[in-house]
Amino acid sequence: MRYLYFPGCTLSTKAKGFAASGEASARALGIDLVELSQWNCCGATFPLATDNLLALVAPTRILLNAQKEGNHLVALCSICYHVLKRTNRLLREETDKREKLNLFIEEEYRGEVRVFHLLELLREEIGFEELSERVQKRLQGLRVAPYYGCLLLRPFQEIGLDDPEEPRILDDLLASLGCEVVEFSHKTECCGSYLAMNSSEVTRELSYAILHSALASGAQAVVTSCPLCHFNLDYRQGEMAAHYPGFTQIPVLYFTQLLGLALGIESETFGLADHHVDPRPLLASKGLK
Amino acid sequence: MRVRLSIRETRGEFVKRVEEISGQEILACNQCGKCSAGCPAAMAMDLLPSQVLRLVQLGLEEALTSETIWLCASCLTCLSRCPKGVDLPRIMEALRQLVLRKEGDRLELSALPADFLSEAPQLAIIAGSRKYLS
Amino acid sequence: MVIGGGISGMQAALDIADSGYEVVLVERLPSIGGRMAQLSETFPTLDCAQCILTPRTVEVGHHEKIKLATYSEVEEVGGHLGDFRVKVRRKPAYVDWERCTGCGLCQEKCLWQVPSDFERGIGKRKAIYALSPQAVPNKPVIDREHCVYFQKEGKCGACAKFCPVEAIDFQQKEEIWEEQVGAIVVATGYDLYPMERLSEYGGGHYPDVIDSLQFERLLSASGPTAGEIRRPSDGAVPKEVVFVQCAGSRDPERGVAYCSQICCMYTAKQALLYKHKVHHGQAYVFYIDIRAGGKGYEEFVQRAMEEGVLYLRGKVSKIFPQNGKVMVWGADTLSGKRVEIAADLVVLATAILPSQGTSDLAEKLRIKIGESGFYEEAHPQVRPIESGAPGIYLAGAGQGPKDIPEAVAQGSAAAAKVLALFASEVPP
Amino acid sequence: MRKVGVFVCHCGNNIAGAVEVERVTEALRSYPGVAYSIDYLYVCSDPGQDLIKEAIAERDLDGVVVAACSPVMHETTFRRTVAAAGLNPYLCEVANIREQCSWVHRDDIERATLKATQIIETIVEKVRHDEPLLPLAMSLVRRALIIGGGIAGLQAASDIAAAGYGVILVEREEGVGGRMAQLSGTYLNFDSTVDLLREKIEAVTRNPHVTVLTRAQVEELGGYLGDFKVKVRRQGNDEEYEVGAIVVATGYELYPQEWLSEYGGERYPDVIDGLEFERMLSPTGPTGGEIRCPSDGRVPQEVVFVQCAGSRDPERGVAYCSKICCMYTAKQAMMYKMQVPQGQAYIFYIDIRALGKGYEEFTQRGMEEHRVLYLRGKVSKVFPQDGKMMVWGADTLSGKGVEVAADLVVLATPMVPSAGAFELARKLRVATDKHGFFSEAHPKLRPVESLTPGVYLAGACQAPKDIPEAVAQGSAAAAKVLSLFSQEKITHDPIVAVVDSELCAGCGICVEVCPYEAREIHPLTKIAVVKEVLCQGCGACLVACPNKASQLRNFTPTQVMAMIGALV
Repeated sequence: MRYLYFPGCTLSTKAKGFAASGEASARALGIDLVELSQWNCCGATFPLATDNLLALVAPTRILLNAQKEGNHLVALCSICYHVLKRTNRLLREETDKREKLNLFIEEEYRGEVRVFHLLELLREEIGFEELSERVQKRLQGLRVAPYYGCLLLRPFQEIGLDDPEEPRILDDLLASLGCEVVEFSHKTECCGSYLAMNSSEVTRELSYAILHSALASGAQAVVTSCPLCHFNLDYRQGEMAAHYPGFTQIPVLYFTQLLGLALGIESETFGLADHHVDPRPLLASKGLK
Repeated sequence: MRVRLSIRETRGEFVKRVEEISGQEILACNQCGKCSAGCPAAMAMDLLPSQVLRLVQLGLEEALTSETIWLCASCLTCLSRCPKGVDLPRIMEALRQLVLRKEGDRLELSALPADFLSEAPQLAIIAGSRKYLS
Repeated sequence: MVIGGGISGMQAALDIADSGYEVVLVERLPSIGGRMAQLSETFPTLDCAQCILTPRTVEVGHHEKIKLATYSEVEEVGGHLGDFRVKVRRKPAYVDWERCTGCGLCQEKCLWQVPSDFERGIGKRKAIYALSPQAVPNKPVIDREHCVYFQKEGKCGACAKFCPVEAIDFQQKEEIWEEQVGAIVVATGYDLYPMERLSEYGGGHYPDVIDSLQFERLLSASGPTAGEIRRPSDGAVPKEVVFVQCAGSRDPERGVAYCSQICCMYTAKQALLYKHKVHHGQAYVFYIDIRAGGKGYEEFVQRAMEEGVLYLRGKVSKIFPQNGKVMVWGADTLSGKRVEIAADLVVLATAILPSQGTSDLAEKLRIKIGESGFYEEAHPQVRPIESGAPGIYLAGAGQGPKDIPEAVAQGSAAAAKVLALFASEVPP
Repeated sequence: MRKVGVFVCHCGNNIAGAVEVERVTEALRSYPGVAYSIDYLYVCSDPGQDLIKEAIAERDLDGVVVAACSPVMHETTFRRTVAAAGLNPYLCEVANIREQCSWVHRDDIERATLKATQIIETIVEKVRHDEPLLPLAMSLVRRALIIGGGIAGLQAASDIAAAGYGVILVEREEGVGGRMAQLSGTYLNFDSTVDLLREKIEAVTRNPHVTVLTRAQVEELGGYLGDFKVKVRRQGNDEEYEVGAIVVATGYELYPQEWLSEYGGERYPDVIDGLEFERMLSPTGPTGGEIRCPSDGRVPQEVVFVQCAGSRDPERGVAYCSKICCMYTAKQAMMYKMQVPQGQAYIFYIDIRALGKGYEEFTQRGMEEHRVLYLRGKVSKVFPQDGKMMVWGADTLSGKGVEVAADLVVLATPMVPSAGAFELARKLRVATDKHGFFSEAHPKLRPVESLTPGVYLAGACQAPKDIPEAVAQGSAAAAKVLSLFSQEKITHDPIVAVVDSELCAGCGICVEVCPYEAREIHPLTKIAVVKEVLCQGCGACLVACPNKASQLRNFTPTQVMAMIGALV
């Protein structure tokens, strides 16, 4: 199966391990992720002001490029997925705006490409039961907290990936890899997102609440599909340790890293050493590396 | 202090601009407060999200001076649970835009710690710029 | 014919029968009484619901002009005003009700327990059961799905062995017959919105998040806890209880757009009864508007507040379990504060829906259904109980959410229409 | 010697939880006169009743005591049961061991058990001396009186007349239609009330069975259920009618503005009440439907609607909620906006009580489509300033005190019972609540009956109510009347007073004390006689009679002494 693939800025720089583990795992499962030959930044936000069409030009271009090379586009990053999926819907359904945007890009694009998240492909193309059978090394005894965040799920009417209150997709994936999946209250709470830039204490508070909830449920690691969530949850743990008495640090992993390990892929390129909270001792204790 | 309400404010330019930019009918909100109840960042806000929207319903521009609009992370929790389908994140965005378009940037990138900038993912910097720069 | 044996249908049946006309009362469940039979005490007087209901059910059950067709449903409707032909289907009870004396021995001897619908799943019943010891008629039925005799081909049969009058009849078949009637009163009542659809409130997965009818059963002296307030998970007496109003109501986006009308009052009542039973407990009520619009209702809600029920104006956003409690995230829009309560028990005032099968029945009767799924009246102001179809009248919550006095008044009003019709030689 | 059977009910756990039912049953077994004693889970259930019937047949009982809940609940049930077994129903009595024993003595099982036993013993004594009685037959006039020609009264009249019975409709005003005739339109669909009403009025006035008496009032009422004698004063003349049943539908009026001094107390022309605004909106009103400020006739650009202007205010107004204001205010604000689209409507409220089918959606429509601005807070003061009406209020949602300089202020003042309702209630011998609304027999199960037999209630005379509810109640009251009229004969409970002519001195004290006018001194014999159909068995005459000539059937001195004897 061949799918066009949009890595996005962060996966090409700060989250290379996310990209590498995702690409390798997909390949091992027979999904060939082919990077778009030409792409630009999606803008990292879906513009909420209705008069800000300019911000839609960037994602429109990406979608247009995808249409030239195929009819599917896969993203790994939750935010890129969110922006592309919503932009695509807007181009399909809001005629006025489509016409204006088409004038900007001087080409005709009508929202016909289908946008996927890799999780969706795993659920629908492979299937978690099938995936479970293809696991080489079951992640037995690893207790993980699947953290969905915001933009992967909301708004449901536009994204439609999973129930925004009781999502299953990441839980089911991790369970199929043999993990012990813990239930925790903050799996869809916000980490603070871009508030990191201007209100670092707020971000720290929000992220701490998520980690605290995961730890209280007995998790040994938190799993995410968003580089911004990952940053907020991982980078600030040093500060948290200083700020909240009794806080224990907890590794934060991309779901693709665990997928790759479970599929028995050599993890050298997975960027496991790049995290602020080193997950390797935990993984090693479960016989994984 | 008693606030004078009149048609000049309740149907004034401010309300009209917020409705235009957000694409929302602000009077569709019946102030049930579910947004405030679930807002993850509310603990740091000076006004609850529902109160900011209330000020807009009354046509009071002091909504623009609330810290709340800068602490909204556009996480869409409120929208996903709103019984009336009011897209509050869009209203917050409209309020931010009104301030940014008039007063300029809220963020100086160069003032951020170098360590932070080198560690932060591109996403954060781009999104932050979109939200805090005019 | 009156379809539905709840309080509204019973009232219509009694008023018609008391005037000397014959009534066929069709009820889906094995016995009459409807939702009111499940309630604990009624506001504003705090009368025990069973106590004021049973004289009515007994009166209906013994009325010589009323023919009870319980455990039965309307299958097909033909004919017209003055001469309807209605096919009624009676489900097999596997008990010969003619012989059965209602002694209850079979229920005692039956070995198989299942969660009871009547108890809203928080209590149990046997595979052979009557709804309550005061049921009218007080005759049991066998639930085939859970009966070992049916599931394991003839094993067990304890009920048949012990029945002193040999009333158990495993061979009983369903029965269909035709009734000829001049007018029809539709009083099919309501159901509650399923908790499964309220995922931000736990979607029915947390044992200590229950709906209001479940709480009624907890409060009821004849309920599974004999009226003691004990939470389902561990049987502990809850020290803090949160009542969440508008759980699905007034929510055109994710629930129903309309107001369910009765929740404000029963929640005030439930909170007050909780306070009466657990003196040192704290009850919280989250609301958007307190809709106390009936005689003595406003005063009743004020009384609840004065007796210590804390009202919080705001909707609840999320409910989840934490450290053996149920965490409730809400807001108080009046103080402008976000609040959280670690509750022992949460009661959801879920929206009222037209009872299951309402639209099917409407189709059979060829009457209209409105936007929100309730039967539509001929004119909302001046013809609230006429269906628009000649000879078919509406009563009770099938037409829209309503409380007991309104349902009773509508039952009588529908009866008046029928009586006027029967009295006039030329139908109007 | 009577053979009395005692049936002790567990009432589930209601009685058995505090009273050791088996012990009580056992104790009664050896009590004098008791031939049979048994306990059962629910005696009121079918098998429980069968138990009574079988015992009467097999044990030849000629007296029954059911020890259970209050006789208000199931006395009728059990008397019917014994009658079915061939026993005179008045030989069956209920001993209340629930409300008067088990419910109030939850924490002392020993004493509760003893008390229950004693209660039953007293009732056994009573039954031993009970006489078999026959219900009293009464005459029945199959014609109804309806007091009030508003929508509820019209509905009742048309339903009763449609069944072919005669109706006399008494209306105080010039014409029928009541408050509804003053309204501009209904909520939900803005239908013209005039058209809706015309249909109803025609159904009544064209029916040959209905006599409409306008500018008429009930002057005096005598008689009783089935045979009331009504004196109606009509345009100065008194007329007498005989009717079998009465429906009271006297409606409401609005609380006087002058009592609301903080809102101007009627001093300011541009502060009006809801009905005044209705007249302004109505095409048949003084402005031909144009909305104008009464002071100078200008079109108001900003209108403030003040809800709960006196309602929900136990201190200064009425404690109750007037129920209909939320909806008519929403309707009025919307109608204002339709007529003055560039204007602004503000509504001050405490809770939006949209209680009816489609009501919630209607108020939301007002906010969304018509941009009506709702402000949650009560108004504190209204006063004139610079040619406008200044309204000081609050918005408790933003936490701000607010003020609006309005052109017009509309007060949603409380609904109160219409003038003269209280006097009428006294004439009809019907109870009213502390606000003057007519009291229903039971708030849940008997909403359209009064406690006076033969007198029924419809519409806002009973409590604030909107049109559909008033219509439903009108029909419901009609159903009660129709049931009554369809009886071949009607009967009266025979537990009434009797006079021992040997002892009566004709002093007339009993005539004075009887609240039901059931007594008179016979013109010839000069002793007191009881009008049995009027007597409610209250016992006032028994206490008053200096010679002990008054007695109540089945509550004779012998019986009462025997009952006391069982206790001491």
